[in-house]
Amino acid sequence: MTLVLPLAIPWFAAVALAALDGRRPAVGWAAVASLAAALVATAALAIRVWTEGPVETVTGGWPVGVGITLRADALSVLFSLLTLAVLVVCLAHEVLSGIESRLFPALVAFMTVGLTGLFLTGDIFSFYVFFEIAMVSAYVITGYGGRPRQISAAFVFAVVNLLGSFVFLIAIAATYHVTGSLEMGQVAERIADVEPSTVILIAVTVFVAFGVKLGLFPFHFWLPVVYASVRPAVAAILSGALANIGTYGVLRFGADVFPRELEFSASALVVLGVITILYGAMQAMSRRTAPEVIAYSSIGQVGYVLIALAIGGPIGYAAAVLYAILNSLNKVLLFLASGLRGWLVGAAFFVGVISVAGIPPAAGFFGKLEVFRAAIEDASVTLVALLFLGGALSVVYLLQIYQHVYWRPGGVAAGGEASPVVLRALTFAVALVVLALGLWPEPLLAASRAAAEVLVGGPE
Amino acid sequence: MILLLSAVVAVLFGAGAFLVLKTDLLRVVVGMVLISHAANLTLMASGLTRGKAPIYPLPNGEVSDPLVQAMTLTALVIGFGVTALLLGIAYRVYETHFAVDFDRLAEEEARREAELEQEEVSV
Amino acid sequence: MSLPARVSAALAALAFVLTLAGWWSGSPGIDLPWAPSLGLRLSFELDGLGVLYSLLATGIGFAVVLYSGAYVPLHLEHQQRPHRDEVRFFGLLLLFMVSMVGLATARDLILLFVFWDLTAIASYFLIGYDRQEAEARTAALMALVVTGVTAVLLLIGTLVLYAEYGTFSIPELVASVEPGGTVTLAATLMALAGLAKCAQVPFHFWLPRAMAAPSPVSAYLHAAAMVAAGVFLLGRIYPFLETSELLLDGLVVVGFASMFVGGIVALTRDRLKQLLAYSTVSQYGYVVVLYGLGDTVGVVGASFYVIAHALAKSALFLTAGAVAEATGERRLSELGGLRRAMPALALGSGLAAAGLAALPLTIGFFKDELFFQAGVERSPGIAVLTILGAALTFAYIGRFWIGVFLGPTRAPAHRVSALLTGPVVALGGLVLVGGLLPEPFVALANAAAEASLGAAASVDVFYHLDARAENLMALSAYAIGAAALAAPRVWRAAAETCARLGERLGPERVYVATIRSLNETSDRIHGIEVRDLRTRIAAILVPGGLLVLLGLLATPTAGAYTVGSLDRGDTALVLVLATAALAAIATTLPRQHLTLLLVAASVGFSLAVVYAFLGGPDVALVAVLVETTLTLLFIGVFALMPRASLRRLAALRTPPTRRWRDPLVGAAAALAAFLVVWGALSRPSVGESVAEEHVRLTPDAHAKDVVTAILTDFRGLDTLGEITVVAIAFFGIATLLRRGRLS
Amino acid sequence: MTSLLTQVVVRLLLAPTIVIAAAVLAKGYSSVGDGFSAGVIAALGVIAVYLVLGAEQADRLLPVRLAPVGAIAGLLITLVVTFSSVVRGEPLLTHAPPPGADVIHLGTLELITAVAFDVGVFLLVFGAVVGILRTVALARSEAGS
Repeated sequence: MTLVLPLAIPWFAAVALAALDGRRPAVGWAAVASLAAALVATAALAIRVWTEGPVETVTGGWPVGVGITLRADALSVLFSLLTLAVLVVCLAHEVLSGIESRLFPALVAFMTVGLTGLFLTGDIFSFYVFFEIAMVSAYVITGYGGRPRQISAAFVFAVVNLLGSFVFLIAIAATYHVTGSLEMGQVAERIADVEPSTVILIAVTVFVAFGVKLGLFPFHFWLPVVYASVRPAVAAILSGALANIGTYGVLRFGADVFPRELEFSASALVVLGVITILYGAMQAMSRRTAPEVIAYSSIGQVGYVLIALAIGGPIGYAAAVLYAILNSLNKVLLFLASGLRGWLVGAAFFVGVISVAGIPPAAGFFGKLEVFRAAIEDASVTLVALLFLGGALSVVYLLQIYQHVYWRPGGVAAGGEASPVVLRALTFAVALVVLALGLWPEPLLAASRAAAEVLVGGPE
Repeated sequence: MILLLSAVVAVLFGAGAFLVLKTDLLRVVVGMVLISHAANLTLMASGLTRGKAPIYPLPNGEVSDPLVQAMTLTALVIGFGVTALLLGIAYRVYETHFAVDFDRLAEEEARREAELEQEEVSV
Repeated sequence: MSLPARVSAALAALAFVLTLAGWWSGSPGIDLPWAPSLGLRLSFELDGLGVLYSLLATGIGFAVVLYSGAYVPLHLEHQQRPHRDEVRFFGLLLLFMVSMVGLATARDLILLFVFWDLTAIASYFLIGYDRQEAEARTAALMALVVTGVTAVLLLIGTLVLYAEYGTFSIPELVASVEPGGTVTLAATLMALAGLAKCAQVPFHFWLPRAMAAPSPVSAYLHAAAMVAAGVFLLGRIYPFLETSELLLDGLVVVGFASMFVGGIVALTRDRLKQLLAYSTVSQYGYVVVLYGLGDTVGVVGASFYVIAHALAKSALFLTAGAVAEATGERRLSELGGLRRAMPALALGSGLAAAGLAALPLTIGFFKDELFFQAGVERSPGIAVLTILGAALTFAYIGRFWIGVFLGPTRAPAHRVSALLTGPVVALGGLVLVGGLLPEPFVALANAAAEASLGAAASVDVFYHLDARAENLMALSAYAIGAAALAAPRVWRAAAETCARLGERLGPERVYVATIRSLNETSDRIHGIEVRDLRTRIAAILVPGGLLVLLGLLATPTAGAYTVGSLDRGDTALVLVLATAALAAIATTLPRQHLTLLLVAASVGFSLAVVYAFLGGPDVALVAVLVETTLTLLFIGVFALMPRASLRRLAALRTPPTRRWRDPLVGAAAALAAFLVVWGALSRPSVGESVAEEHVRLTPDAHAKDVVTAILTDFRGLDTLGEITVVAIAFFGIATLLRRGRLS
Repeated sequence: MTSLLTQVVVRLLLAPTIVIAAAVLAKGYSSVGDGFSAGVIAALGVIAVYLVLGAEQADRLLPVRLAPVGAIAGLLITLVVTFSSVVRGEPLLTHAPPPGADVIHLGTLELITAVAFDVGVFLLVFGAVVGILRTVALARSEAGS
């Protein structure tokens, strides 16, 4: 029951919402309430997982492998919680600023179904199905504002990600062929007996699929246009909720399903990660609008996750999880703030800025801390130096854009009418959460550590 | 047979990729259809057994792997849904830009960026 | 005074009193768990070093707040800004104060780092307080970039220690470190962060820029907060520093370099605050040298020096601010003779200047005495350098005070609030008190040194009326300094050349050039990305293919591929597959969209037949249905678009540059797909397929068709997902085409 | 435009199409076909009417306005079947009757919840496919006006 509710609530809600006119505030709030209910259900599930260990069920009560396994472990509940929280905030933000399309709330609810489902499933094909539910909703949500640039962005986004999806599908077929199973546990067990030369190709294919989703260099080019041209709340949804597919995917498949291949390709991943960090930073450096800087920055930030993942082990995985989560929070905050004007907005944006730059007391500091710790435990001087360089670049470009937008007379945020107070309050609340997590990081640290234990195959 | 199926998958994928590179958005959509065919064929080909249709009463001899069939079915339907949506988006691109070619869109993007870069980065 | 100013003053005073009380009563401090996962503790303690810097932060802070109460409203008025901006000023100042106290008392390196960066943030906003001015923005950015980036070195150093000793607790680390590479590395990194913060060469350039801040901010920043934090850190990590002689010697070198660079440039500056800023660089150079010389005298001297400098320097900055408010002038060359109009200010700042110049009867005399003593103990060469440094100080500070207050009146002064002069006089008074009654100050310095050294320190200072080395050195410093003051022509040209050389080749140049070239490079590579990448799907296919190839090369492939068997019964299947492949190739040819569509549909229909041959009638049926529906949908969309558009589109020619590229990329993608699929299909499964279970269990699901049983029962969740996708596609198309209307 | 004959034939064909769809749906459990194919077949019948008679006439002739309702109802039915077992304390998507139990037959139709599941799939697919094509058709007439 606890396992099924987080999935059932948004699914029923989505269907119900599809029948209603989402432009009406009441419907919008109903959607927010249903997502909040799903959040509560997920929290209940998370507490159970943290205290009692993983929760598992197989559809129809069939033996494992025959039915679809749904499994909640510390990693999946953490990502579910984060994603739902992000979606609740973003949807509330959009409701407050006025929804323009009838079906927007329903589509967000459908995306929630997809995301929750893919976090909670323990079956690789079912993962694909949920992944498509989330992605298809995302394609529509991207184009929802209806401005020409948004529509062409939606098209590029859809084509590129579909390409990724089909590549992923091929990888699933290949995995099934060599293991005879779709259940992640069985697959992981059996794949250890398959010739490495075959598995590495499958693993690379999976990586390419998630790389596209993550906007990893060199698969990133679709991302800035999309993030910079959609509405702020939509950008926040895409970067804060949807992009978690990519990080969760590389973590789950990399560390859980293909651990041998992950270890084998660690140095290649580090190289890619470093290039991603530097490339993202260099692109972000002189961009003139906040959304563009944030978009490129989010490309760069994924590099840190990748590097932490490649370093591996309890510390590396914990760092990767923590960084991924903080990154998603930061992006939500920055995108939401970037669309607003008026008192306190600059402060909220600044909190996001220092959080991305890893400056305390914002929560992002602990992400940087963990990544550095992982790199130092790995005793890699070059890597530490490169991470340092990436961090330094991020300080420069983030502060540049902050000053460019909020300090300069004639900066975008200097003029114009102030946004509604409620919107600013909501965004500021997100900023406070980022600060609070920086001041009291223990819950996040403990949760990411528990998630990392799942990945290293610790206490099950 | 393994080689042949792989080769056909490759041809489908390659032809799809070629079309996806075109500047004409409608061709891009057709290219995506071909790539989805490649994925579906891979799914079907990844069956561990080949034989008659797996319907009770079971025929003599081997039956074909039902699981890959179920997966292919699901993938087909999903492919249908996303292709339909992609077509819809392509049409919207036409409606909003009065053009369905990537080159035109790229030009617009470059122009926009150039305008932005008129401004000095001063902090 | 406005309400925020009053509140801030009260809080600062309260904090000062509490710190004193805590010191006297020997408060046990706070120790609470913070993040047990990392072993972090919220651990604070008022040890000597903590008391010293807390007292400075709150005490000088109190004076600065009082002064600001009068200064900030005037400042805002000049800038035509609303009065409510005052709240931000005092809020930030309090934040600054809190972070300094936190920094000074933190017993956990991560906690320390948090406060370290907090001081940087507070100073960032205060330096950029006049954000409408480009100068202030640049200065704020520079300050935060230099100190914020180097701060990461402190973090890395901390983590290096953690990796070795498994704790962030400073007392535990102090107890367990042993001299060695790890500690030296960590200490070096941390020291670099400290040196950048206290504006030592070559990181010094941010500090003179930071003069864009309002004067009270400068006073606070230099005397008791941001910059002082740098030397505080050296005192805090002294136990790690002293494990390496080389590192300590490095500090001596950096310290002297800063002392002379700062001193010489200060001699040439015309703007008051610039002069004082370079003086700070030079003064903290003394402190760094003292830590580098080490031993009890050095460490006590360093702590004592910080106190003396804080009192004097804050008074001088406040003087600069008051002078600017009274006369509207900020340049030495435009000022003079203010002793007549502002006698109290002249007295207060005269005492402060005397303190800095180390004249007897001021606290400054003892700071230099300890400095000389430490120098003499090391070597004659060092001793000579110490004299030269002191002489420089005497000269530039003399130039400052004489230039402002003596000589003919150049700029007339109007009356200013007593709050602008009061704090200066009070601080000047303290400089005098310290010269007459040095005991409490020395006790404070001893306590602070005890915290750094881990052993009791009991250095005492008296006036010795004899010809000991320190006294002689002081005299010679005065003499050289006075001579320099008297004959500026001798050194002016040389000093100006030095200063100009520094501007031309100095680190600030490097910083500015780096930032500029970063931005230019960014524009350039962004241009490439926008022009050639943004809408290019090839950008995914090519690297994807390359990665696959890389994976292939990385592993042995011998025997990985099998051709598989073909038997006679497969002829029909082979034919249909060939048809599908040919049709797929044919899709690359047609110009007309309708033809293209029909060829593409024939691919789909051939594949449906393939599925039927592979034993999947269900799949074949659905494939046919899907293909039909899609074709209809395509036709529907084509019908929506004007013929002319389609015709124009069909007539589009591939540009010659891409005529070769597209087929090549397509072929590469095909190759990658081929390798992956063939590689996987060549491998037999390592385990039994779960599908056999499905076949076995189908009767249990009351079904006959295994595929349908899987779809509706075993894996019904997939089906639910699949139809959800179809539903979303419908809703999506409705959203895109009809603003979400469904009927 | 289209000849009278086609118009008549299309109308006549609609009924058998629906019957075939129903048969595919009902027999899905024992032979080829399932709710999805049934839905698409039925939808194709409607689409044929659309193509021949045009959107306006078809709208008048058939209750296609209800397509979205069908789609939503179908999804809802499937969801209810999927999650109702959870309320009974069983894993989700546990069909009734359980393995080994007797199944009530109604002619050739077996009364099991899996059939309800398939009916939901049918309704959704039918509604969605008709809905998609109708949206495209309506977008055209709206763009024209």
